[in-house]
Amino acid sequence: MNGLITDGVFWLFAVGSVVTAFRVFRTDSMMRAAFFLLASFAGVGGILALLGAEFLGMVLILMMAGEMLVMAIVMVMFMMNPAGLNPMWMVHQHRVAVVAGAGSFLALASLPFVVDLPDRPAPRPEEATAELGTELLGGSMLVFQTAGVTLLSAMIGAVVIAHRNGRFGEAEQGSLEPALEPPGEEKG
Amino acid sequence: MTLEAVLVVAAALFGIGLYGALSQQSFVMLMMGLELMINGGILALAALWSRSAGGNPQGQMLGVVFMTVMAAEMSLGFALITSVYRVRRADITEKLRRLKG
Amino acid sequence: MARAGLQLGLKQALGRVAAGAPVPVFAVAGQGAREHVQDLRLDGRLRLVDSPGAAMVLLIAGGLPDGLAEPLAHLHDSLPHPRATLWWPLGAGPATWPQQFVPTIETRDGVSETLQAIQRELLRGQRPGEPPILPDEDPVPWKGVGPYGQGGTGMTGGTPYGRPMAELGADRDGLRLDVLPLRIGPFFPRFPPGLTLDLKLAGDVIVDVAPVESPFAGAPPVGVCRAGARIFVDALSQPVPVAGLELARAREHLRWLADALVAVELGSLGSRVLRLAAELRTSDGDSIRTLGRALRRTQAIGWATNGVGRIPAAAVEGLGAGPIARAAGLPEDERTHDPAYSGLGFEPIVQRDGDAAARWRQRLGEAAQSLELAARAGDRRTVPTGSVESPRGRLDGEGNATARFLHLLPGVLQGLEWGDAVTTLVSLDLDFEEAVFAETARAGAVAS
Amino acid sequence: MRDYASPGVAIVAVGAILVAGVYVLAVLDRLLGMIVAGTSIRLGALLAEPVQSGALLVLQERRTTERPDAAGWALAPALFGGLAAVALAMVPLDRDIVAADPATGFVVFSAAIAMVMIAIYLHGWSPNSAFALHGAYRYGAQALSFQIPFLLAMLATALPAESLSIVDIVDAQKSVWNVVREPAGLPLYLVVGVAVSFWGPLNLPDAADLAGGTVVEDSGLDRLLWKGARAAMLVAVAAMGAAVFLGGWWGPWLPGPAWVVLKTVALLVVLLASGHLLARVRIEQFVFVSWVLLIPLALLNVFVSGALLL
Repeated sequence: MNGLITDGVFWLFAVGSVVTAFRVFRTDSMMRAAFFLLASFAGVGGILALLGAEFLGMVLILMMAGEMLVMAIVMVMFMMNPAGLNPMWMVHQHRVAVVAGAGSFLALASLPFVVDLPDRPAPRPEEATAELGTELLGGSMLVFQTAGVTLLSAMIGAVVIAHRNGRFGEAEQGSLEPALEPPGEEKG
Repeated sequence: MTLEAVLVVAAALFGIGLYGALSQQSFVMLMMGLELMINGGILALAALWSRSAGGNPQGQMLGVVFMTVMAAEMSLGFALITSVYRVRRADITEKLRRLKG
Repeated sequence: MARAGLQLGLKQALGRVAAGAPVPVFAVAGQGAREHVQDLRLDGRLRLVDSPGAAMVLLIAGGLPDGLAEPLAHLHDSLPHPRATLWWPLGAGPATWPQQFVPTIETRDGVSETLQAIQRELLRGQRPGEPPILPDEDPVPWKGVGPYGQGGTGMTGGTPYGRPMAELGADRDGLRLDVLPLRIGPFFPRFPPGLTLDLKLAGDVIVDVAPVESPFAGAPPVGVCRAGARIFVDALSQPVPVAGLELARAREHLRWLADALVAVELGSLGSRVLRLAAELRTSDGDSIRTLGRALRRTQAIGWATNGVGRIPAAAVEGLGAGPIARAAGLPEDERTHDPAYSGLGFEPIVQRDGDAAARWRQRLGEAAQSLELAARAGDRRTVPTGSVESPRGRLDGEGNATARFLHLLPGVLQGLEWGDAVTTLVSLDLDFEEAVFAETARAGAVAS
Repeated sequence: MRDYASPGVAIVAVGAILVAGVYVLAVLDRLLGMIVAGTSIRLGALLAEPVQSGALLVLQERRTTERPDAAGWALAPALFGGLAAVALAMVPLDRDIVAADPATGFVVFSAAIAMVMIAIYLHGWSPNSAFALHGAYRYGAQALSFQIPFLLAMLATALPAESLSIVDIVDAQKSVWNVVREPAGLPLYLVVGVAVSFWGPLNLPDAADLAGGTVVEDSGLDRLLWKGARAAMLVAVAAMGAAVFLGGWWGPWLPGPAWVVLKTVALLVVLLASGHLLARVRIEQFVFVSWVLLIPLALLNVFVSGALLL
């Protein structure tokens, strides 16, 4: 009975997250696209929790909520048609993309049926969070610290890149090194 | 909720993400594709961790690393979008023929 | 069938419960109605709401010029069903308007009871909700091709749904982003009655602003002069008691304060101030000083207003802008020319900063000062000189401070965030009625 | 997996507690407003008013705007209310009385708080109205600023318990409450708590200068549900504050659940009073204070409480 409920919830999340992921590229407003993407992530977060990786799943949702908001703001700022008044269909190399997407799906989806994966379920899923904590600050301390430093440098880099004052003067001027030629007519 | 089922779902997410990343012209939509691919990766990782690798905590650790990559990709991506828009007023890939300056 | 019966029964039961709720009213203050509408805030039987979506009854008070007929019809149609309208003319003449706007009640007494009765009838189904006045159609006709009326093909083809895409405008961070054209007014609850602004917003920031001409200005009065402004208009042409004039000034300042407190989310404190204003006596100087301390503690004068909407003295010099000028350090005051004030030791209060906080402090200080003057004035009467210092500045036959100040408004508001712009506008205390009645007073025909 | 109530029981219990909490909050808020306004208080009217106004909103019809995103509009209050319920479900009434006690209760609560900004954004964006969208953007700026101090302030409470489970966090406060252990935590949490449910001085998305902000186009049931969800979120924030800072069920004489309720109401009074006694903050100031003052303060709070435990 319990397994049946778990299975039902899993398929709900699974179908939901795949359908919403597909809808991301099939909607007329970037805003809706962002909401669909978040729904897809929330579904995956749910599946992660079902698999026992509660911490990862919840952190995924926590992180993605902020990220989607930033994404929505960036889209309204820079992208045209945020309200979805016009149909949105902005693609290139569409056929290649479809083939690549379908191909990678088929290849990856066939893997578990072709490869004989070992069947070793996690013995104590209820301890998973504590184990992760011990791992983070124990054996994998260096990896964890590296991840932290990477994020910090990404943050600083992002601020520097997005800032109005580039390294060689104001960014609108096309902040080139003084010795280089100014940008040609390819601009904007 | 067998291992195979979860891996198929992960593959579907990855495939959709790859399609989006290759086909979309708009920077942000392109990034959404990338996010979906990483998302599929995390799901596959968690499935293998839980069902096939005996719950080795290093599996979850790898998931944390994936999320770090995701966050770094997002922050730098948005910063680049802002910067490119500031200089070139470009919001789709076709408007960027050179990456310099 | 049974389900429909159950639904009806449930609806009736809910209706009986809901009938006792405070009536949500969206009030429109026309000419001569500002104080009357404001006083409704003190009535526990009803609740003034900020958005027509939250209202059940549209209350139209005072005289309304013809220019407001169409916006009013739009407003009426945006109330949810079931809805009703109540016009409370306050002595204004009959309107040639749709039948929803025929006068329904004449006197102050009974407004709340009538509103409650309307609500009860609407909820019990004894009174049909009013149908829309305007046809239910889009303001811009559906046009274009495709299911969404897009102008052409692709993302940016043509004008989708008959609406132009937003245009690019400069941004304070050096990015060129979309700007949003927007018209706000004439019934926006934070604005003084009659103010409409045409805005261009980049995000939260005002890029461009132009006041639309007030429907009140320029036209002959359609209602009677409101009680608070009456004595100042009278003082233009006849001697009036100084004590009465100063008491009225303090009252006007406190009424302004009550509105300003609502704008910074301190509605309950606003009600307290409003009650003080309604029952103000010359001996209430201490209450006003206590109030000043309370406002500094609540940070209403503080983080909400400090440095917001700074107007330098040079910009308003010679405009007779009253508290706005004095808050910037100009000791301009018509009362210094009035011989009636010469023996009272009157000295204009001034502030230095010229920002919204200074204007709040200025008005509070003036309210306390006015009470002192009123207490000392005895039975002195003013000497009509053709111009009067009203609570908003110099009032003469040509117009009032608001009329002279209006052309400065775009310069003051540009570059502000919307929240700060509202704080600034509130702190200016604009009034479009005073000038109309001052002009008619000069012509010697104030409606009485 | 740790303790979970069976789904049916949990849903009914959390739902009932939420509705009761929202009612108590409405009465308290009105009471405080009347005290500040100096009006005479009639108890009967005070107790009946929330129910009457709620019934009125149920009977009013929904309204629509030109080309709204109907699905998003209807979904937003449900999402917000659901998040409030998830957040509240993490709060234990006693060691054994809790709807759900996952090992990651702290992270679940934080994720619910983070998703609130999506609910508000959806609510502001979907009606296709300028003021509503402005409100949504303001909350975006507000939410991105308070997320980090919020997480840090709560994180410090997980340190003494050496666990992310809320039950463990409360359990670890048997001898000393966290409010004593880390005095900076509760004020930080309360500031951010007001911001999360955008109440009073931090009511920027639904502000009076936007004539109601994201809620401006709502009428009838939409408005009732939105206001209810917002109040529910404040209740959840207060209840969680009572659990992680004020020692939850620990206390002399009274049974545990009574203490939880008492402490929650006490925090609610503080949160609600701020709405009647403090002026609206400007968004610029709030963002500045969050990044420049609250984050360093919250970091310091974590460091100090960590150092004390070593």
